[in-house]
Amino acid sequence: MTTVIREGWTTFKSIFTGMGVTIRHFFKPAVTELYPEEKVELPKGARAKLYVNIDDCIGCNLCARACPVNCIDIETVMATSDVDLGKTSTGNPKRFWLTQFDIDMAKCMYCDLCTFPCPTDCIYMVPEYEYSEFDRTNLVYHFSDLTPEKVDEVKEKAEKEAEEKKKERERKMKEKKAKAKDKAKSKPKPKPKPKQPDNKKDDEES
Amino acid sequence: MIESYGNINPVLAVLIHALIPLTIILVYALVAIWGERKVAGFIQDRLGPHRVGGWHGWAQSIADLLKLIQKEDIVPKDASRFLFKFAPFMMFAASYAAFAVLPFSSWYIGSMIDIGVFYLIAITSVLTLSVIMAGWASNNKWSLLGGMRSAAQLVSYEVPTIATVLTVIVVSGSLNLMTVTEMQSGNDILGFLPNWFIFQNPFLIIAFGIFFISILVESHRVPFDLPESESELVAGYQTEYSGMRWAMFMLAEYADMLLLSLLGVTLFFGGWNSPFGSFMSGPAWGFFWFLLKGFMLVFVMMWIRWTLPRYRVDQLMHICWGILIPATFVNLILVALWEVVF
Amino acid sequence: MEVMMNKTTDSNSERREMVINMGPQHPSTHGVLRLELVLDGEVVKEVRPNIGYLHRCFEKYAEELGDYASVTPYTDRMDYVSAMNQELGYVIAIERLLELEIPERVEYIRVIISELQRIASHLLGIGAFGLDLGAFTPFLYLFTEREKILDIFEKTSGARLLYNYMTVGGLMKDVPKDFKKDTAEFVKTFRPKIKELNDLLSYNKIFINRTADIGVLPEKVALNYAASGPVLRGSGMKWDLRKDDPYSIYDRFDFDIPVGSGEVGTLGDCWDRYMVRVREMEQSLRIIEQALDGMPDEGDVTEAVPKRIRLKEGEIYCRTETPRGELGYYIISDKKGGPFRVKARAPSFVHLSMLPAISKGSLIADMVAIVGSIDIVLGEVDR
Amino acid sequence: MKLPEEIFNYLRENNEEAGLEYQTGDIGEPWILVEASSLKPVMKTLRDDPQLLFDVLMCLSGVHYQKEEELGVTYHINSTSLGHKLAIKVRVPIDNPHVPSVESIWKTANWHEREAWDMVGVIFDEHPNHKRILCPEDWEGHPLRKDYVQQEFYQGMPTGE
Repeated sequence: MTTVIREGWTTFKSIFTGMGVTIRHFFKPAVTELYPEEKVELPKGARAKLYVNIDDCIGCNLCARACPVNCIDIETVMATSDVDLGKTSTGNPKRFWLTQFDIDMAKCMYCDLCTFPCPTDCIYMVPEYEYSEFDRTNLVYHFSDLTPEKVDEVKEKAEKEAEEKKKERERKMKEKKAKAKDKAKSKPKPKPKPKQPDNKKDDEES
Repeated sequence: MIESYGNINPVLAVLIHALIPLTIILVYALVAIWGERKVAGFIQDRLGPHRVGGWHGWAQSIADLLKLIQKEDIVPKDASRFLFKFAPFMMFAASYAAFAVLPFSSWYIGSMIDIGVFYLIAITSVLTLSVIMAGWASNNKWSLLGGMRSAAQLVSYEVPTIATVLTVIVVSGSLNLMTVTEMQSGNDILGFLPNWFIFQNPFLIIAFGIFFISILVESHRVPFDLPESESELVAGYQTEYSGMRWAMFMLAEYADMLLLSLLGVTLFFGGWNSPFGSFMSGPAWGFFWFLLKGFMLVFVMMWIRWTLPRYRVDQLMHICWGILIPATFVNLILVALWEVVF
Repeated sequence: MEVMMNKTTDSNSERREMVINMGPQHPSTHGVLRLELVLDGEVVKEVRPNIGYLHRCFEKYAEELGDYASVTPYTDRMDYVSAMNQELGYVIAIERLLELEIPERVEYIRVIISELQRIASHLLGIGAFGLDLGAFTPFLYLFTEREKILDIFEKTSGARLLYNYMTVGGLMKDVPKDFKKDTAEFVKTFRPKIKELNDLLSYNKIFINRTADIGVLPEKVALNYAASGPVLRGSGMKWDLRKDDPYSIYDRFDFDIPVGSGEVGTLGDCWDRYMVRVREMEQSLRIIEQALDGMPDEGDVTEAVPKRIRLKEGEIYCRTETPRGELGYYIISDKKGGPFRVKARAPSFVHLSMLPAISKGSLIADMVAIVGSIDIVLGEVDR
Repeated sequence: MKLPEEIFNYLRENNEEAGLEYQTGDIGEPWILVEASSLKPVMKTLRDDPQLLFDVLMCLSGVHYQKEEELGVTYHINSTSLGHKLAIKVRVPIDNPHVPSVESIWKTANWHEREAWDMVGVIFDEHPNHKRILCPEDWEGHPLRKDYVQQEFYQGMPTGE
């Protein structure tokens, strides 16, 4: 009989202490932040959205390689020798036109692995979190600032440049072969040449 | 009472008598649902509904009602259609019918019948029926379990409820709730205490404790809300319901909660009598005091809900048959002895 | 009526019990877990957990990536509730293979952060356990505290849940200036909250009735099932990897290991496992305080991070103490850039395999309590 | 507290017939290679021998060695009372990868072996419930094999991009 009473007493005591706790919280002010009115601003280094400062980018593709989910795709075109793209703010010379620099924020998993290898620190996370879209394709951000015509113009200038260089390289190669032949005729026994690493020799053949 | 109106034709009078509790229930249900979410919010250090309709989201439950009305009313494929559809309305009808005998104030009572308490207990057992009907009819394993659990729970807790009500009848001597309330008017216990039953006889305090526990069980409130325990049975007997039918279940649950707390107020806290004896008492004030005490009890129910975890089914049964029922009968004897002595 | 069999349930039409699928979408299975309950009335005769709903094959990712350092974001995704401890395990395994020397400051920051993460993970585990039993309010109080820890993590690593903050050899970034101040302030405000939780939930008689003598796990069975962490300590065995198989600099701090003592019911029941987690939070506070005092103020956290990780042939099994138990990484390396094979041994996977053993003959309500008390996270079970 | 070396020598003395072999990689921990046929008795002694008392199977992982066309199972066991740890390996050819199940010795092996079967395709004899655990039961192929190609459709649903 006494156990039932003791049991009942501990039950009621624990219930009333519990209710004491809740009634105290009843009169405490609420901790909710009313979102649209009181906007919470994220701390400085918050990883919310990727941003690329495109004029600092030298098209080195390190960030695309570091990204585990491959959500950054970059297309670069070699700048022709006549045009000078100038230097980035950190002093690295820019040698590529960036015809396409897309980041698919729908695939990005905010792991921040892309911001570290970047030599010019032009890709970093911006604490801005209200960028939801109705259509998933709008989440692909295009950071390249070249207009489509500029892209075509740059592309075919680069092709022209590439052909000239190829022709010029063939010409140089023919002269070298010609020089090598008459040298062989003039000196019957050529000096033993130092041992050359194989891959250098293959280059010349191709 | 109807005869005191004199010349209004009886049909209109009956209509008025039927509509007053209905409006009270509907308005109360909307306010109580909003109130419960606000109480839950404040207890948990958050705000609860805050946007709909301006100040503290007062229109939240109206918005819910509109949403539920236009929601699709799904009846599961091979549920037994008639029982499934009828269960919520039967539950609401049961708790609404019981309002007939509650004395809202000295001037107004639904029907002044002499066996008011007897009628009320009979009607509330119809609730059990509707819950089992809903549980079985929705052809879902979870709601079947919910239905069975509530069958066991409600039927077995009828006994302590009736026993505690009996203890009060022993003191009051009459089954008519109006006379029960009239016996509790005035305040001359120890000079200032209103002579409500709870103060007249010390053992009635224990009776009220047991009564309060059993009405918690009757209205499926935590810590005894096993029939629709969210974390185990998904939503118990309400799992398959949606739209207006589910709203009807919610309405019935809150109406049942108000009904039982008003019964508790009538039996133990002196119904429409004001706590200050003659000051602020009269037919109009009766309404105010009666509903205020009812809302106080409802607030305590809500407060308990957001504090305690839930019992298991067999522990529930053990409490009922092992502790509550013996306690009520012992208490009954003690109350009777106390009455004889004083 | 013929019990409809779905394809994967083996047919028990000759047995007339009711087979109920608790999950994969169920309020208290802590994630996508399907428990096939064979019920006789409300009594559970047999449980068959079905997992694999959240299987993303972390191990295949680790092999395909081809680089040791870029696996860390994927280790967060396993037990997403205690991401820092998952990274710590992987990072320590690779550092042991490399025999890398870690600067003091990094070691101290790692200890503080993983202990903070342990508290945050326990807060969720305890809150969800209370929620399963019907107590809604403690969950909200504990989550207000957990938000403070997440704010500290957001200032340090930039993310709130999946941090990718620890790398092989150091950390991604240094901690902000007021890291010490915030953490000390959190420790000060959190201590009274544990006492409030005990008043509200731990010693509440209804809670005790619901958890005492339920899901009793004797110590021998626990060891045979290789249980670890709070589940093993709940059964009365004093076994904590931070002391018994020390890694990082845990041997410099003095803290004791709370062990289940059968205070309320038999030894090894749900309440003991729950109470071990509550007391463990206090010990974590002690470690954080000692670590805050000892933390050196200067030192670059990224100096020991190797540019390119080249590992010779070999393998290692390195285990650490996460809030859920012993998390082991078995890494086989060959000469190529990435790991040849990474096997993550998750504590929740092992604890879930124990479920049929401890829940024989319990009711559905107890089943919910047992699943809540072994505190599983399905990301870690399915990997 | 015994080192793996001493445990290996101790084992060598006790049961001659088991083809034990002590190996180590360039870096990391050493392991003992055991014949598949004598795996169960060795494991039994490891658990019950008063000198060893390995009472916890920490981790059981299936590995696919593509170059040698073999499937391997690695057991990491630990003794909580005496404190030493050990790694044991079994190598079986890929065309009949049969390994005796240690489920009767350590209950935790039940799910680990099912996962090894599911992921790498090692068949465990006398396993009580030899079914896939992570992938659906009728999934083809074993994902963690080096030469694994994901099936295009699973019950009519396209699987990858």
